[in-house]
Amino acid sequence: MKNKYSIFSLIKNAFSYHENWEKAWKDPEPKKEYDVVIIGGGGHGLATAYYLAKKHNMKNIAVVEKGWIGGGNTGRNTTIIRSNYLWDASAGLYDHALKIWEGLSQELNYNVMFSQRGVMNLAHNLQDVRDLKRRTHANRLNGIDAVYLNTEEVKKFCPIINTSPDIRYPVLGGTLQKRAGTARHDAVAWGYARGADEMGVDIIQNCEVKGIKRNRDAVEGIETTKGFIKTNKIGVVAAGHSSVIANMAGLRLPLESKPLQALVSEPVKPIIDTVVMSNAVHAYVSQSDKGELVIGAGTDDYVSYSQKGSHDIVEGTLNAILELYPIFSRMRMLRQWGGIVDICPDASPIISKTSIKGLYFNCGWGTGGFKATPGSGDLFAHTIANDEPHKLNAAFNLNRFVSGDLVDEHGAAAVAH
Amino acid sequence: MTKNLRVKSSKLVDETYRISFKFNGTTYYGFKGDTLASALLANNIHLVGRSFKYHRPRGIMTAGSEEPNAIVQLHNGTSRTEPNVRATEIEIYEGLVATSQNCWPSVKFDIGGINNFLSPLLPAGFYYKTFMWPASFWEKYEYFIRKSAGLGKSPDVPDPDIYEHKYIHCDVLVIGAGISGLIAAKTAAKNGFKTLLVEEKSYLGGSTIYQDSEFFKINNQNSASWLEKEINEVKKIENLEIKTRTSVAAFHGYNFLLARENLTDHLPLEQRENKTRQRLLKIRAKKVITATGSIERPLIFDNNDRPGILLSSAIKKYADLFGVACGEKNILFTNNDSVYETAISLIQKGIKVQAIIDNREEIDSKLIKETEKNNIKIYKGYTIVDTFGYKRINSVSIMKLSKDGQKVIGSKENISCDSLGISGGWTPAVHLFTQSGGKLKFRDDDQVFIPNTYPSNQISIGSCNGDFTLDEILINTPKLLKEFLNIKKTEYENIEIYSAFNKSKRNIWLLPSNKIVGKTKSFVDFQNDATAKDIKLALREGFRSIEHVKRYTTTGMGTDQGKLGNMHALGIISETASSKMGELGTTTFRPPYTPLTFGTIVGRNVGKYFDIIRKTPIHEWHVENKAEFENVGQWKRAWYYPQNGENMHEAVQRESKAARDSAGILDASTLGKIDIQGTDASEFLNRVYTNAWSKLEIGKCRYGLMLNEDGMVYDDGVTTRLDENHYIMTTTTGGAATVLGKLEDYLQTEWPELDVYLTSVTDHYATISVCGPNSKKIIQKVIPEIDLSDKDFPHMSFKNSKIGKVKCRVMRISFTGEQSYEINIQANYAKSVWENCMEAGKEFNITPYGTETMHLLRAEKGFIIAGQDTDATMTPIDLQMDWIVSKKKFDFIGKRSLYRSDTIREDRKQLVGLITDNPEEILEEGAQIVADMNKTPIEMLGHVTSSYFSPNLKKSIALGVVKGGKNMMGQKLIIPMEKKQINVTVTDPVFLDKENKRLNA
Amino acid sequence: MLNYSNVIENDKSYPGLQMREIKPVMKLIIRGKKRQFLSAVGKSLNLLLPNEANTSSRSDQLTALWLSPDEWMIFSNEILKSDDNNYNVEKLLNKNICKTNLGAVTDVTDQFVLINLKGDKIFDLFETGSPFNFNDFKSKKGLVTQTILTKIDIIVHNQDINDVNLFVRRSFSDHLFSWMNDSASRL
Amino acid sequence: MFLINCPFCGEREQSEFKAGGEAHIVRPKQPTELSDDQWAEYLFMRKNIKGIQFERWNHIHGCRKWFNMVRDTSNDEIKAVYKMGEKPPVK
Repeated sequence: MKNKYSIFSLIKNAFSYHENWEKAWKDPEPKKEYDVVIIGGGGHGLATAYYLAKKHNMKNIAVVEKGWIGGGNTGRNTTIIRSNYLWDASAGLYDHALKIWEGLSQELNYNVMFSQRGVMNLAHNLQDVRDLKRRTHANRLNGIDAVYLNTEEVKKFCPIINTSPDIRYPVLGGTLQKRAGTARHDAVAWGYARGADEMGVDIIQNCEVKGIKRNRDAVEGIETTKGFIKTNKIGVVAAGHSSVIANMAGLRLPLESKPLQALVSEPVKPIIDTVVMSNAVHAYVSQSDKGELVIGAGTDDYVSYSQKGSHDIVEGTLNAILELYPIFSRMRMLRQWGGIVDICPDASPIISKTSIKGLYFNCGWGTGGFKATPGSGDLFAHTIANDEPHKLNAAFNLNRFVSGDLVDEHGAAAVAH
Repeated sequence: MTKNLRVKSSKLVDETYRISFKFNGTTYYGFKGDTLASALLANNIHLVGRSFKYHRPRGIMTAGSEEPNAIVQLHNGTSRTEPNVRATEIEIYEGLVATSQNCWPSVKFDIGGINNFLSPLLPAGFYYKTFMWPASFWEKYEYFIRKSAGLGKSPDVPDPDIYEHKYIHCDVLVIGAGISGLIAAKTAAKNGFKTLLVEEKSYLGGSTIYQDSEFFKINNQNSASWLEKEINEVKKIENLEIKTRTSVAAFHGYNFLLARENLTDHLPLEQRENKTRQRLLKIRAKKVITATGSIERPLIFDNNDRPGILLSSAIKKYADLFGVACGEKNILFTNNDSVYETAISLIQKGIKVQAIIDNREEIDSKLIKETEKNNIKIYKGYTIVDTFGYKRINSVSIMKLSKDGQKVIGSKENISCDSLGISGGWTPAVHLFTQSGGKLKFRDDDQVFIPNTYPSNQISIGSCNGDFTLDEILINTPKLLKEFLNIKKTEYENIEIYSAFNKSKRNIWLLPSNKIVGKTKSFVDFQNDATAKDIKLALREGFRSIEHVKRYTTTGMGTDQGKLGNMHALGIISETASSKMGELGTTTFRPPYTPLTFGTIVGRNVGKYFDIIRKTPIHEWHVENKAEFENVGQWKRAWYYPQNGENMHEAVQRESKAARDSAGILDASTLGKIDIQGTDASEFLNRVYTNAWSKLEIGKCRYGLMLNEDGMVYDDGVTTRLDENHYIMTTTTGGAATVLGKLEDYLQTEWPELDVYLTSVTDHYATISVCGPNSKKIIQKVIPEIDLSDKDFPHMSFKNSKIGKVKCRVMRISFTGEQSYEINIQANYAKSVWENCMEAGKEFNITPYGTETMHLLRAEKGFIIAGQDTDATMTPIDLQMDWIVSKKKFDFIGKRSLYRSDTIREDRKQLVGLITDNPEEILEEGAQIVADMNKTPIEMLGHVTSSYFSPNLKKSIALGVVKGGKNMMGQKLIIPMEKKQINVTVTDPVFLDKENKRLNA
Repeated sequence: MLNYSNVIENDKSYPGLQMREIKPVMKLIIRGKKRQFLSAVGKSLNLLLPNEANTSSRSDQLTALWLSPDEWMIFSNEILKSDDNNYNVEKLLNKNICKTNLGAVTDVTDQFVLINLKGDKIFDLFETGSPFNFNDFKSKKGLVTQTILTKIDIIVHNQDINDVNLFVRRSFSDHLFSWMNDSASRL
Repeated sequence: MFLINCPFCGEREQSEFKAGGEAHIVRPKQPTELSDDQWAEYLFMRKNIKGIQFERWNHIHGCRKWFNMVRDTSNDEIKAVYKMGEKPPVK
């Protein structure tokens, strides 16, 4: 049993100058064989291992990670958490995650700083208004706490937004989900890692998967830089690198991996107390607890694994930010970075079995995977343990690309007429 | 009374030009050329700010952009306020007002300082372990955490300044105008390369320009004098552009770099009006030469952060360049020869050097001998173990180091001082190099990372390449340049160099102390208060990768991005984990090199230039006639024309009624128009539309639906056959560009064998649509020569015609369900034609209507709007438009997808009409549709896509999509709103004139 | 009689830069791939279409700009009458190109607004919003490029040294011209 | 920001171009004869390669021509460009 984290343990350890803290997780060498191997030590992968151990009574589990845990999209995103999705399947999935977020710090005994400061989505043209109202009505009937706001209410909730009718694309309204918010991204990976480690999961870092061994239509194990690991169940949660792993198993996926960029400003005292997203002018902003404005930019339109995107994307995003928040003109960009996001044609994820027995994929989260971390891990664990999906992820199967039953979350924000 | 610490006339400041400025409410004076830091130091002010976490007093530590501590808010409370400005970078100007940040009530007495005493409870990552109980309290904890974090304050009013962009394409870009950069720029330019030299400071010459002693000579002159002559020559070279106050922020792939040129930040506020503040240079260089120099390392020991502790090189620079003494009793602490240069400089200026503590045991160089000659006590083989003084250092404790440097021995000795200069050697500034994708190698001799492999056409020269001494620079730089620029020789082949610098160094990342590490505060990241013990704690807790340690301890995450301490963090990790430095890797340096103002990045694309505004040729008329406008893509479209204080609803009701009762007129110029020519034009249309085109007669029009390859409706419009091999296609306003792009794609890549040419004529033709029972009479008056008889010119046909000598096209097509004509006329005549229509229609009360009325009218007729009634999940079958899907055609885009197992399902959402029980009740567009409110969870069958009050039918009408709606005619459904439920009946989507009598009338 | 209206009202002048709209000028897009197409155009107009990328050719009446391997813009060198939009050149090409199935001819007279710029600051202005490398372009008479200026597609024709024709789609022209004036005022 | 050598116009900035995904996916000549699986393969399944990828680009703000590019997606290095219909110049 690990030592519990609390103010008392901090005080106690202060007397010994913090020399006696134990490791948050071990750093074992891989065993020869596991019941399940999770490929990918990001938030989703670690959460999957955690729930496999916790809810499905599996003990012999490994997470293999080619770099260091939480080093991919988990540590590179803008940490927005919300569940106000349009379609029933999506709303079910993301709200499941949101409910777990609400008790996650206590469950993991690790403060993931889940901050329910609300997420606003803004409407800038008449079709936006229709789309957001449609979504809000659907949310309400699905029991999700989203409300529609008019321009004055938007202004009241976030006074620094420029709601003047004279700007190029005035704010016509918006939606607000109050239970939504942000969390501390690194802490999510570390918290799950610590929790999984405590239940005996082996977290193996710096271990790159080089091949997947198959016997006809079933998996037998993985080749890694730390040798062969035997297993009958492989859960792949490799985000941007999903296709790379799939190719090893001879599968093709409906994915493209594209650069997604984000940036932060220098830290300042609190100036924005919520998260504001605007699809039409493409600007997402919140403020971290440290005081940095956290700004999400868009994806480039080409495949890349270089973790770099083009400057035009960053410039376009800041352009939109200044349109909505002219007061930020003299703020300064401190850091920008890129991640690799794997995007499905319908912008919805895949949590699914495959045509190969014992091979499961959890991928295609695109730009929105962080918010789903706990729910995704829970449902993927269920799918792996039972060899069949939970009802909440049944719609997110691979077959939908064959049958045509897509979960199209783009909607068509197309502007016609 | 503050002391004046000016020593003598200096290189940079103009002592005849006095400038007053305010710091924390008090007025001080400095000279032209001073930075805020040098001016404060000259006024004997060291305490400038408070640190992020412990709120410890902090002073000026450096003299450049690497400064972690001395950051201030400028012009607090004004529109030009700016947080987190480095005092070491900003040049003073008359009227500058600066205040300390992150402290309350004042920098001298800061309540937050209590954190320093609580620090035992605030180790790295403490917040992950606490604030979890009770769960509901996180919000309250977070409120206080947020309040105490952050540094300066965001502006709260818009920025009055203007920013600009400039693209620069050059042969050679040289970054940094120190000695090596100047040599490179001169060499490149003189060899015919179009060269750009950028320098972040206001002056050229780097640190050599004040290296003015007999210990450093080039061709028998002091290096500074030699360089001054070089600079004079360089300034005269024709194809060399020099930009000072310009710092490179980002080095992207393909030699694309971003630099910020600072134009007005050094000017008094009143001189900045209407001037461009900063310019973002977007540089594409064929070759890049990085000469960004190096940054002096601090030394890591207990309490190494007090005001009055500076980098030794900064003390030298303040003395030599600005003529400012940082203290009257200086101590220098080093592991290399650099501080002796500082010492000699100080002695020359009469500034007292109290002692030098050198952690090396056996040292003997010309510089040291010279220092010793001046009776300065050198403690060889010693280290500092502690410092004292709260708001300013007042003394240090030193102890002897053991032979292996692992611990301290003997007894403590105290030495008083008012300034401490530290030097831990030099770190090459490889940030830009690594941003570009360059890979580093570790040089064990002096423990530095230097460039190894270059990803693009670039080199690094000078000290950023690990050449730290004058002789290394002058020997290696010309060699590197010859190879890189592919030239035979340089001017620097037979140069005589004399350098007294000895390269010996004793690198100890964390200096030993007489206390255990847990009891010390040895700062590694000064701004974020990350200490050596934090790093050790992270390692103890299993965070092993450098990125983990960085994130857990926040080392290197400050506004200085760890320019001073990142190397030490790595060093401490490698020592603690017994791994090799070279194998640990470094953390990723992310752009920008120094923080970049949002305004600069955005440039002039703000306000009215935020996004393009597209206007139709009739736009001015709409403005003159008080139209309200709707944004449709980048277009401004007339939305409705309120009269006599009408609201939108009233205006739209009036417009809609007039269009059906007599005549309406609409500007439809925004519709996309594509001219299609070629012998395979008909075949091409067969492939891109769902219906058949080959048999369309010349002079006839046909409506078409376009699908994506996934079978979903994507665009629609009417296409007219103008001639055997000539069509004109119309698209939706928003879809125009993508449709053309998609069609070109298929033509060029899938069907190159087709003889078809596409040319956009969207802007060439304005489209004026006149509809209503009197439309024919009006068109006849406007175009007298055209025969409009129904027999000769029925619905869905087209004619060429003329107005005067101006040719035009007339189509009889209708999006309203009324008899309707569209005049397509060359744009520059459109306003005139429109006015003619208005004049001709006066007697019929012709009524201009906007997009809102257009939407209403077409909804009465049950016509869809792609993008409003469809949402990328609707097939033509779902829209109940089976009639438009050709069964005979072999193939068309999207056909195959219509027959997948889930797209042929009967229970898909289908387009239907909805009629409210209460005819006055207008449904909300976007509202969900339900059959059974008692079912849990409530099953949503679909949603309302379009909804209006129809003045012509005198009732509310709506379109919606409903699961299995096709078979639900007459069925009752429910629209559940927040506070009520609305009952509706499913109907046919065509509400008006099912028989098309009005169309053909 | 129809009135002729245009987007850009006034000529503008700045130190080193003058900007004005030239109108009405006939503009055609002609498309074709076959060899006979090139010769038919040449014969019809007594003008050789430029074969080389990014170049132009000129006769007394007409200028032809290379836009793509199978696409050219032809515009009239002279200003035409504003009350008549029937062009003999178009008719001739329709007969010799379209009717013979050699290619396509499309009238784009008002699709594009032609702005002429004169002065030694032209390219300084372009550099504030166009990523194109004008270094070599500006010194070579007759070069043509299609690129973007403040995110708007433009065609630039280096008619003469410090004398440039800029073509922009009509619906963008008001915005672009306003932006260019704003930029010019700060050069 | 890449510097792309359009096979028709020459070297231009990336902002003049638009990416069009994987190259050499030929639209089936007889889609009706394909199974749902085979059609899905054409419609959605992509190699999404980390490494040398063949892809389509369009010089949308220039000559409007589509062309092919060989690019290493792991570091964005462009290896070659070639016209539609031409064989890739590198393997």
